Amino acid sequence: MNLVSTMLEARRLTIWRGERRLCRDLSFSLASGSLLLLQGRNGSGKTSLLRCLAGLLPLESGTVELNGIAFRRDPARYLRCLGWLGHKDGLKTELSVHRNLAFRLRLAGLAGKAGKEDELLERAGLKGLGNRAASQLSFGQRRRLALAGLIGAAPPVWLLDEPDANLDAQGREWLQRELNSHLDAGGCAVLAGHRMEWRVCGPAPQLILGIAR
Amino acid sequence: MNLVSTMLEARRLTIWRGERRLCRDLSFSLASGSLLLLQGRNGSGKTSLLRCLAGLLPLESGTVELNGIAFRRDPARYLRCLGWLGHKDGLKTELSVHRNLAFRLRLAGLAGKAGKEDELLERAGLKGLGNRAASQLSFGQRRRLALAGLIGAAPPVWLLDEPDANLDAQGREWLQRELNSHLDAGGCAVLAGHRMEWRVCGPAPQLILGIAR
Amino acid sequence: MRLPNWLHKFASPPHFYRIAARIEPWMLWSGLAAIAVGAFGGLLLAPPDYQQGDAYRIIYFHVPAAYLAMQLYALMAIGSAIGLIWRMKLAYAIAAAAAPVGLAFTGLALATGMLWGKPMWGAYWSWGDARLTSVLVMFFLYLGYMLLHASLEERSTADRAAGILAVVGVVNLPIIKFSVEWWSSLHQGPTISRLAAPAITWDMLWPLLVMVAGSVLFSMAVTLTRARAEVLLRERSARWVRDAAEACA
Amino acid sequence: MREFLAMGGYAAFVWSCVGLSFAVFAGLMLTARRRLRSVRGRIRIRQRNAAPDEGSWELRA
Amino acid sequence: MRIGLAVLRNEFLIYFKKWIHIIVNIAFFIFSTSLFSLVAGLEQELLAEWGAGVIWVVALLSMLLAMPLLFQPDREDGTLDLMLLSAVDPAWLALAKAAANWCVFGLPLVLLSPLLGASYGLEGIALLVLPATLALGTPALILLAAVAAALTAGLRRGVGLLALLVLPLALPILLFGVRATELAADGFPAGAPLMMLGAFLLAALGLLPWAAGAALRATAN
Amino acid sequence: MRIGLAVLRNEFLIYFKKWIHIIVNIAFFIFSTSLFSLVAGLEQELLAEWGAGVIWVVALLSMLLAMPLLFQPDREDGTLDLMLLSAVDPAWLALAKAAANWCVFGLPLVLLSPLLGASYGLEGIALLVLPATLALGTPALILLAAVAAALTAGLRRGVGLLALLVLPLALPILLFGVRATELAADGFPAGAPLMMLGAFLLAALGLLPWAAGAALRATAN
Ligand code: HEM
Ligand SMILES: Nc1ncnc2c1ncn2[C@@H]1O[C@H](COP(=O)(O)OP(=O)(O)OP(=O)(O)O)[C@@H](O)[C@H]1O
Ligand SMILES: Nc1ncnc2c1ncn2[C@@H]1O[C@H](COP(=O)(O)OP(=O)(O)OP(=O)(O)O)[C@@H](O)[C@H]1O
Ligand SMILES: [Mg+2]
Ligand SMILES: [Mg+2]
Repeated sequence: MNLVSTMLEARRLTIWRGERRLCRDLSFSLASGSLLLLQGRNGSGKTSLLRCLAGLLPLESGTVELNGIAFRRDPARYLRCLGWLGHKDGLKTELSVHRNLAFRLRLAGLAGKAGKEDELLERAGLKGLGNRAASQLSFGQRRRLALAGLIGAAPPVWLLDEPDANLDAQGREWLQRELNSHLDAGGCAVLAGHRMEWRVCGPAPQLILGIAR
Repeated sequence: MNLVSTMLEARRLTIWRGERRLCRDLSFSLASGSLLLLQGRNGSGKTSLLRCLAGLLPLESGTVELNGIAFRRDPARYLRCLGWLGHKDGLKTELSVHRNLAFRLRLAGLAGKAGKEDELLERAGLKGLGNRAASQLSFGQRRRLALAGLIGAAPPVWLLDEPDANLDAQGREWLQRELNSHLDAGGCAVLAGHRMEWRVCGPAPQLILGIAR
Repeated sequence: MRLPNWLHKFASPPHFYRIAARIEPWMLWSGLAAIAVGAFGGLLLAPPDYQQGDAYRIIYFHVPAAYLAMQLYALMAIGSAIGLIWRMKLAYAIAAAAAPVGLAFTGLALATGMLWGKPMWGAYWSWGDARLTSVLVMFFLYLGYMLLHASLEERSTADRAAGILAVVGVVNLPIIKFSVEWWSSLHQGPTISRLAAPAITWDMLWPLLVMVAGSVLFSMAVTLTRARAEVLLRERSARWVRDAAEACA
Repeated sequence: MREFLAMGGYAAFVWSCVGLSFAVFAGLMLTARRRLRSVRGRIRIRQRNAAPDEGSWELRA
Repeated sequence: MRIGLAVLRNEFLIYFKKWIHIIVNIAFFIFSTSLFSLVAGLEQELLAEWGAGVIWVVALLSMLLAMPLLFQPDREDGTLDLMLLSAVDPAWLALAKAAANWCVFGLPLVLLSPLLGASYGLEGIALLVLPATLALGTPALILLAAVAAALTAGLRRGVGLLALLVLPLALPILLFGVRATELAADGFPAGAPLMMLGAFLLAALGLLPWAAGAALRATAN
Repeated sequence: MRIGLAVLRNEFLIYFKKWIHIIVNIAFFIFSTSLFSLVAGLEQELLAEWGAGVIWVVALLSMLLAMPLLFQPDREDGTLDLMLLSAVDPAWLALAKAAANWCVFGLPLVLLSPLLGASYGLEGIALLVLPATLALGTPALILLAAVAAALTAGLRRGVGLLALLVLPLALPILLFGVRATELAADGFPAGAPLMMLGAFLLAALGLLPWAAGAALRATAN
């Protein structure tokens, strides 16, 4: 292992969507503690790239490795390293906020502890809303809840697609703090978005500009 | 009629959501050409207020009038004045972009003309995507499509809930231009959001701050 | 269309809440007394029927229950309709209050009817009979109203949604009422409702009338109690509610 | 008395109707009262918890 | 009105995109009706007596099957808000959606029913009366179900509640439909129950779209 | 595995969220099965011959009812992505979802079937064989539906066609289920068709969750 270990390594990625090639032979790597910002016009392929990194979208060619493991070699270990937040929050609106959070933690292999959940909710600014159905949350509150699930699961690699959508200024500050402590703790993250005001204290963020249509 | 006619008049609105009162006796009015920005923390009630203005959510008390008409007095005329864009885009992802746009225009009572649609798509930066299924658009492209429907329908009063979500910088500029020409043409608009960078050249924008939980 | 003025005054929730509190005990106790008298008269004083023997005494429980089941449905539907048309919360409150009471009486009518059917027709139930079927339909309508109301969180939404169901279900009422005349049926035709020439003797009739009157009073009282609770829930933002809630009963 | 209780051989049917009816009457009375009491309680609690001017809005020109 | 037509057209397009559901539905209909004649192994004249009942019940059930798809997707993707905010009366909206639904899920049943009836040994005039009852009855059923679907659209897994709301009210329609066919099969005039069905349909057309529209508005929030 | 259990629990919670749905479901079974006897007005001994068929058709119906609801909501609200990205094998995921679905839509039917069968005049050993066939057959049906649902959730044409190929496999299950009950009702040993049903179930349990899981991954993009 190097001193600054490479956590995410993408080699010569080529991605197609329908009849359009989104990128060709794209390579990059992320070390522990570093942040990659994906920026680009609407439809430039940020979401597609993230989905490829997560293994949700098949690559035309190229390989992605997390901590040296390719998805195909050991899906379970690969996925255990990953934390995902897409455009959609992935909440079950019929269930209570608590239940949604507990389910997220379960999916990450963590047994739910009520104390931890309450603490997470409080950090996310959702204190006291635990027993409400998620359908009765405002959209920003839903985004906060989805983020809280990710933060509670604490995976080493975060893939976030426009995490600041619907968040108010306080929410964005909270996310910034959580992101900082995640990076400080040796994680890495890929963030897609259109307003890249994220401040990073560790290694400088990389920036990829997708070429628009 | 006054010189600057009042287009939207809200009187003593009281709104409840579940067990929480969101506002009490809130009154405001919007003249032709003016813009109201709704700002507030997540869960402060921006969406709820917009839904009340549109008549989708029942008011606990108070009245809303568009061009002097209350919803109950003449729903059809009231609704013809309204343009709506919520948190959700309201697209049928199974259908093509063209079809979605045509349906929006139909809903507004406009017979779809292919020329007009193409022009709208081009303005929205979706040129050439007309025959694609909406499910194959990126999220920013979907937002653009939803906005294009609204702009094409050209209703006098716009109610927009975080219209800039998922939009890239160019998209926001486009929306700014469309908003300006809408206000110049004598319309008015209520915009909810968290980053209020909208520049207005007409009457100064009003700002409502909701106090959070 | 506007509501008449006096109705508006009565329909003011605090006014209703107070009036209801005042008349409710009277209705309750006089109703219970009448029920006691009716039951005593029906079970002990009335002579046995020459055809049915003592089994006919079920009539003293079956007919009031069946009658109230229909009346309360009508109340629920009218309340819902008024609520839908004039957006009157009190009407919704009364409708929501009537539903569980009506459901109970419908269940009672079904149960007593079935218990009567076994000795009389030799079967607890017959699917072919229009009256039985239509009463069962009403049972499900009540149930649907309550379940729908319970499963929509926002109360005003629940009121309107369930109210629409209640109004649509009104078509069932005439079917219940006239089913025995329109279709050949196992069930008794109208016997007492032809007041001009009742088909049963006075000895048998008076306890039934007393029983019906008592049940009506009783159900009104219970409905009013429930309606008071519903009004409080719907008027949460009003100042008078705080006082009413603090004034412990 | 025995004769009265026997109801001419229909005791099971008649008395279960009577029993059911009174059970329903009693149940209706009790549940109605309990409902009113619980609603009052809920509103009391809610009003204690509610901040006096939650979620007020401010208009800026 | 014209907007209603636009809604109708849109609905058709979406249904045809989801053609698998249509095929499954029709398959289910053929499948379960022929199941009886296959498996029960009854004699022909008995089959004929119950053919109408079986076909009607299956029609009702397969209609329920299609119902949750009526307003739920619109509510979730935000289209319902848009449609409610267009100037069209929500009653027209409900009617258009119900009509499209009927064309996709109801009409095939009507068209197939003579065939199925014949496989049950129905003959002569009964083979005309059966589709007639279905043609009159199923639109009324769909409208009923539309009201229930509108009421339960906010509840995600409201399928069961929907069935509970629809079935009691659907019962009379079912009874008359079966009655008419049975009368015709036995050689009696079936006019009276057919008239009743027609009356039901008219009443349903007059009332239920408004109820469904009101329900859509009521549950919007 | 443990995550599979979490999924199972979540599903249950969603289904049970409103306990009323369960009750409503049961009411639906009772209602729809008695609808047949209601409309047909059959004599007792004939009813008995129909009982198994009717109950099985309702089982098939509830399977189809469940199909669009199995993965579609998860796909639309983004939960499916999350579940696919958890370390659990998608086969477990499909199995857990199918199991929860069966407990809600299948199990009540199994438990109620002796009662319903009795109301149809089934007697003696047939009252045991009927629930046994359902207990063996309905899980297999649900698993089949799960594969079809996973495939159709992708909404692509070729994929939908695949789903259409899966569903006819339900036919033999249905036939064997009804056959077994009829044999038992007529006093013959029903072992053979029951064994067949058991074999189907084992094969389904062994194969279909993997097929469904693979379909879920394949249609993710
Ligand atoms: C489950 C079975 C039954 C149901 C659902 C049922 C329902 C009803 C209903 C709805 C009414 C109308 C009340 C009114 O018009 O106000 C009624 C009245 C009556 N029922 Fe039943 N009933 C059942 C069984 C029976 C049986 C078995 C008998 C007697 C053999 C019976 C005798 C009567 C009589 C005598 C009346 C009063 C008719 C009149 O004067 O209007 N019912 N029942
Ligand atoms: N259906 C509902 N039932 C009950 N309460 C609700 C419901 N929807 C939202 N709320 C609550 O009402 C309040 C206002 O919600 P609203 O969606 O209007 O907020 P918002 O200002 O739009 O927030 P955001 O910036 O997150 O979109 C919130 O506290 C929310 O939790
Ligand atoms: N399912 C799909 N099938 C075919 N093409 C698709 C599909 N989804 C997206 N695309 C196309 O692929 C391109 C990249 O889409 P993607 O969602 O990755 O963009 P994005 O950078 O995330 O955009 P945004 O900022 O709008 O979210 C776009 O041109 C889009 O139209
Ligand atoms: Mg994107
Ligand atoms: Mg909002």
